[in-house]
Amino acid sequence: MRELGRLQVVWIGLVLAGLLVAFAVLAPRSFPTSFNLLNLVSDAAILLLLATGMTFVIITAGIDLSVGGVLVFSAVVAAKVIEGTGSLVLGAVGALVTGLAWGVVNGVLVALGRIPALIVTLGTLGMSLGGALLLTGGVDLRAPAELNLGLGLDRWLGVPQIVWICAAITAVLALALARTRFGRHTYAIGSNAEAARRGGVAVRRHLIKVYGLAGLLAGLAGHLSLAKYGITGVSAHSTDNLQAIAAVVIGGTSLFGGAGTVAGTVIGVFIPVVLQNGFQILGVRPFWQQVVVGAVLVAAVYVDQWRRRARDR
Amino acid sequence: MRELGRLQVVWIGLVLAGLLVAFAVLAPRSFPTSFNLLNLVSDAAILLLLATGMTFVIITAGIDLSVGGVLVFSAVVAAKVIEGTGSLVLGAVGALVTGLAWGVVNGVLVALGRIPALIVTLGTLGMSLGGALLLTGGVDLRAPAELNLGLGLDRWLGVPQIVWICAAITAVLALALARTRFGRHTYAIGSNAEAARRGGVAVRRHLIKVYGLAGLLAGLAGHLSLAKYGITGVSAHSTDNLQAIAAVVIGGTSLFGGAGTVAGTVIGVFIPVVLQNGFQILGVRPFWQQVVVGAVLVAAVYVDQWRRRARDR
Amino acid sequence: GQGGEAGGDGQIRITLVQGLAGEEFYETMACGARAKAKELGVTLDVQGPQKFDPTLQTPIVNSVVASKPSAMLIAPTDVKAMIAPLTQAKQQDIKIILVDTVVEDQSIGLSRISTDNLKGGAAAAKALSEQVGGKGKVLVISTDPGVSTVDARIKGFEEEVKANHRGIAYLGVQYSHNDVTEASKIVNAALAKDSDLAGVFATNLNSATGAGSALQQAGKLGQVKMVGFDAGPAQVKQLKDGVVQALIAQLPGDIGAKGVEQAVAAVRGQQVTPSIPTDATIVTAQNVDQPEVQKVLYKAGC
Amino acid sequence: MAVPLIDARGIVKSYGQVEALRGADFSLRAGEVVALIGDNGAGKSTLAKILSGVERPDSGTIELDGAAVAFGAVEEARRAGIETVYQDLALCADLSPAANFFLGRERLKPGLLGLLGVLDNTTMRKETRQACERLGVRLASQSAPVSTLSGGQRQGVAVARAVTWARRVVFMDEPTAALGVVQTRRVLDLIRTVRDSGVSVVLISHNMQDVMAVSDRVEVLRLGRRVARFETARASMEELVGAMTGALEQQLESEPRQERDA
Amino acid sequence: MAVPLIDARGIVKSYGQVEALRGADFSLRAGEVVALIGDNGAGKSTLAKILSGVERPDSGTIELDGAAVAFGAVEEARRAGIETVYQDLALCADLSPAANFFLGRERLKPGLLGLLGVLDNTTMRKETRQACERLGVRLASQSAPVSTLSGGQRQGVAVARAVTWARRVVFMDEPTAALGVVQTRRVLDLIRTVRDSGVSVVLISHNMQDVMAVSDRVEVLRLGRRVARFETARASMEELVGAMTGALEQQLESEPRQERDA
Ligand SMILES: Nc1ncnc2c1ncn2[C@@H]1O[C@H](COP(=O)(O)OP(=O)(O)OP(=O)(O)O)[C@@H](O)[C@H]1O
Ligand SMILES: Nc1ncnc2c1ncn2[C@@H]1O[C@H](COP(=O)(O)OP(=O)(O)OP(=O)(O)O)[C@@H](O)[C@H]1O
Ligand SMILES: [Mg+2]
Ligand SMILES: [Mg+2]
Repeated sequence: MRELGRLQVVWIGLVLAGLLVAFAVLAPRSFPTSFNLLNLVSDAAILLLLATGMTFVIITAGIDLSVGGVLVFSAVVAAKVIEGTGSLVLGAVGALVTGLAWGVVNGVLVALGRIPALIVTLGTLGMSLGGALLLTGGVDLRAPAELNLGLGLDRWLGVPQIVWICAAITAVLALALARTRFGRHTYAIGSNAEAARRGGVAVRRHLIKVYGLAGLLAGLAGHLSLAKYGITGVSAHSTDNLQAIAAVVIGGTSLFGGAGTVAGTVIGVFIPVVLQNGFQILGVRPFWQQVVVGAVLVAAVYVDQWRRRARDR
Repeated sequence: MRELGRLQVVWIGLVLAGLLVAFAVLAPRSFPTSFNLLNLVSDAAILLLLATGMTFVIITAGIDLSVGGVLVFSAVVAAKVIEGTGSLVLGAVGALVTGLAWGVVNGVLVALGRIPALIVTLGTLGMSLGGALLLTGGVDLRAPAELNLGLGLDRWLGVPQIVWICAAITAVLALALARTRFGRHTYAIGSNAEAARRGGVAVRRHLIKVYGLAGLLAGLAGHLSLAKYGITGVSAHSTDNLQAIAAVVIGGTSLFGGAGTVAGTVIGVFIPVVLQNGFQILGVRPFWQQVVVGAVLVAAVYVDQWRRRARDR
Repeated sequence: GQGGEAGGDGQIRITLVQGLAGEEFYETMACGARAKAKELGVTLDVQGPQKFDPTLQTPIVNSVVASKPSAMLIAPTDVKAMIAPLTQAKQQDIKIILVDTVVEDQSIGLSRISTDNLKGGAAAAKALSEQVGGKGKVLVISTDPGVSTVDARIKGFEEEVKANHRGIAYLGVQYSHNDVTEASKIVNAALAKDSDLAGVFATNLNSATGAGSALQQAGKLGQVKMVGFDAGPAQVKQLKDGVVQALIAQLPGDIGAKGVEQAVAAVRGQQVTPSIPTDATIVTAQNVDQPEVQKVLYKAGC
Repeated sequence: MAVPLIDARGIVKSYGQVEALRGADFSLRAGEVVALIGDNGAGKSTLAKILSGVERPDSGTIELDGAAVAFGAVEEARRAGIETVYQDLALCADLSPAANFFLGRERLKPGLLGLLGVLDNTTMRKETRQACERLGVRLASQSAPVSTLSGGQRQGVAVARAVTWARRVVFMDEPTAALGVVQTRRVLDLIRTVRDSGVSVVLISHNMQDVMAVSDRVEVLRLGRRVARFETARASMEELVGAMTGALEQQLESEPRQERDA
Repeated sequence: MAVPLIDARGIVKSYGQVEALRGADFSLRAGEVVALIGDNGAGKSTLAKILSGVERPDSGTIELDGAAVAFGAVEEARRAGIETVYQDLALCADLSPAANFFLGRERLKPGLLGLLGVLDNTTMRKETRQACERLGVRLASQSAPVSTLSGGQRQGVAVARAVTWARRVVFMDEPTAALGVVQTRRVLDLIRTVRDSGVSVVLISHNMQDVMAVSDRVEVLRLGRRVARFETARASMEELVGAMTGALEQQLESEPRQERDA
């Protein structure tokens, strides 16, 4: 599968390259500018974290609908901690721990409770969003200026720090999935959980780790989102889960588990983002954008799929 | 599986019964009134149509994210047709045909294009919603009074006609799934598409029919929603897909296909609705409601799952 | 489509970034802006996010800035979060006009044409109080918590009720997640709980629609008074059908037109007006046909 | 007898870089039992799948009754009366044995209900039980899904299904691999009965005793090519094994060509 | 020799209404090859799964080296040195043969990378290829997923895996069902080699020749109960078949009890 995975990433990557070239030709003075591309990457960076976590979860044949809620909850915790203690570091730690905790709750309910992941994470989505609203009283909290103007704006070699952080983490996790025992067990569980169990893989413990990882990444995403946008965004993340899942699937990961790559997910994150950015620059009207993005999305995956007709699910 | 399915429906049904009893005890004068229960059923009726179509789709191991968009698009077509022709019947026909057409597009792309159902229906969701916005210019169309005050309000034996329609269709489809060749092939494809193909089931044609059915039901839902609410609701149905999927999964249908019942889905539709209604009547505050509904949902499915530990995914 | 690359040759290009694409308020604003742009012979593009949210609006602002229009009309979705992307826009020499909402940084926005949702909420409270005769239980149905414009309406409503309408028992807010079915369920449960419910303030169209449907089913239409927000064709129909008894109208078309005027003036180096406040009007079945009220109703489909 | 029932020539099938078949030939006459043997990975299952219309060959010709066919879909092969017991069985694990047995050929209730597509489960269950019992396979419950059956029970269902529906040819890809002693004997008997009723049987098996016991002819596949053909009566077990492993390759390589061209 | 390596008594296991095991006994001494035979659905696979810790019995006792154990998890059985070739193979179809071979026991790179959990794929592939070749199973590609292997190749991987890792006992549930003639011979040889190295083997098979050829003892399961035990040297094939089918049931029913109690 990993061989196939690699091949597939090449194909869907070509689709993305094609889109980039097309927009560069259509809008040579606006689209392929470093200003625009950098903004594009920086807007996609946080979603990338969520989608990377989601890749692991989906490869185990699971799903995590709670990421948006966990993100918001973690951002709220970070904002509260910073407000309370004045320490940015403690705020970040708070967000990470919170995210991890939610992830572990998901993992425990899925692995030990044997409840379908969709239900578990739908439940924790409601709980985390509701919890965030309870903590804030329904009003967005704001990040302190040090965070918003510091981590949120700082650049390194001209690229925002947030992008560096997300890129580094994604790269590490891509390697972890492809080359380590942790990744191997992730594939094994998604491919055949019973065979993995019989082979001595600690399936339950591993699932808890995978959902914990997804939660941890959502927590980090919450902190970074707080830094970048300066607010907790309690109403803004209800479609994050679908966006992340779509990115993972566009990237060639099967919803039935056992196959997929982080590299594919990266491309899957950028295809919709590039489409939207390109169409906005071309001045396509919003309603048409929805239609065209939908159509191009299907076409892009079709081009990819078309190369590997032979394979059935 | 059908044996197991039946057993499972009993269990999750008991959970629902337990909830009903609990709320009746806690709020004896408000909850178990015919006024409240009838309203509850009437609000859930349209979602029931979507969830029933979704049950078929998910049993084939597919998914349909486009239902909300198709619903809105069909409602818009119905409103336009009625406005143009003055005929309510033509409006209904327009909605049904539109829904069917979207469903068939989904089916063709999934079955012949071999594109993952999630991507296909995410694409058609965007296309149908964007299309509806284009048709209306982003401004909700209103249903003519004959429709809104006729089909939308009429009752038969004290129960709204819309409820009768939805209940009848659900019952027919429940039987079709359990007892006919169409249903048998639906299970077979979800259980092992390759085995079904080798067994001579026309897998592609059947998939097109199943997605077509889901689209048709969404089209009908659009017409009924137009009648009931008097408005096309272009911005109001973005979470319909997740609600329908959740209902199906709560009802015991596996996202991996091959197993499930419509009866389970009916219960799955009502559990969240009853929870929300009950907690609101008990005066639980809105943010707490989200938290508690999430928690009780997980618990309800856990109770159900707990009975059949033995079975793995 | 070609407009995206046509800048710089004297042609003025303006982009309107809505707070929420596909909402009647902002679509009416776009209509007003388009009409004025046509009149002044400038190009107008319209963009907008799927949700009223800065994290979704920021990428759009970035794309718009990349396409380098002469001026940008924007309804910022957050007073703070939108400062950073708008500062970037300002650095690219794009003239910025704030419409509907504002940001905290006073240096952003050559002109600010704002609606006061707080006042709108207070007006809703006055109207509802009048409808229910100053006493009884009232409920608010909103979309989602955290949407700042809507939150401001609720805040204005609450403050007005608490300050000036002692006879009214305020039952609090329920959230419909912008879903008509949810709104209908909420009112059903509210009626089951408090059969003597007197009034409802629905902060947006979908909430009013769902609530109206529930009241209709319960046969309580007209008995339970409802006040809605915004005055698009759908809302006016609801008013005329007796689903709602009053509407709070803002002036989105006007705001759009004025925004374009100011933007063109700014690009041409002419005098701009730094601040233009607009007001909220209460529309009822009695006054809806009067010409001055007709003027404030939103126009769809331009 | 002149025209073979199935005549496949030069079948090539690759999966990515793996060449499963490199120009394999195969022929089958009406009413005969042909054993198709070969080492693991020789391409037997792939050939069987191609001849049952499940896979499409990359190149090569297939003639049925002397007329060229291009099996596109399983449906065509089925219509031609060809049934197959696949090595991986190809059962729907979530469905009952009866549902699998009648998959694609469901019995409907008589009258109006039948027109509506309503299934006649009672009849289907009865017939399935009878067909399985003929093989000596007992099913504890008729409605439990196939996933709960033992390996042999599953194979019994698959064999019974293919044999019941075949009108011209049955391909059996290791049909007795999971079967008990008695059941295996019954399947061998059944193969003879089927042959006597005029249906040809292609038996793929690693069990040389079984092959010697029931087949009229043997075709040997090695590395994706037919390397030998035998009349069973005139072949010894050593010869068969030698052909499969390549020990006898040299002498036999040319023989099939001659025979075929003759 | 006094204390059996494994001694299971009165094992009961039901799946819903199906009683797969109704008080089955089984014992195994160190360094012996025991064949476990029985009709389809007799409960052989269920018993093997229970003794490898995959399933939990409803009742009954299992003693390992004379000490009662309650195999909760596969992990425990594995730690006790027990490995199993499952009838349904239990391979991860999406993973390569090497990944399956080393599943749960991955080789890590030396040094820091190893501490980080980085896999040593080169070594794992090499060792897997060697182990499979010892059985005569050739894999066309080392990195293609198991789902692309032929039936026999898959079984080869499963057998090679179990044999490589076992330290005390290997359960082999129909290990040669899909194997070719040569590969089957090699597996039988391997069973002897393994036994000679002191590891006990439990062979579940429907092939009586194989059973007679390699086993020291035979235990017969029928309808979920042990109905007979034989020393292979002193038993005839007819006796075995008779015991399995129940033809010899009467005389033998009491014998195992006596033997066990003795
Ligand atoms: N998971 C399960 N659920 C329900 N019934 C089961 C399950 N597993 C096995 N059974 C039943 O238990 C009985 C014994 O099955 P088992 O697989 O142990 O037989 P076996 O002796 O290995 O047969 P075979 O030779 O065919 O492999 C069978 O009747 C089977 O249907
Ligand atoms: N879907 C597939 N993808 C890739 N390779 C395949 C696929 N199917 C078969 N192969 C390869 O083709 C070759 C022949 O396989 P096939 O299953 O036809 O062998 P076989 O003769 O049936 O062997 P066995 O006796 O082990 O069942 C094998 O090397 C196998 O790995
Ligand atoms: Mg084979
Ligand atoms: Mg078995």
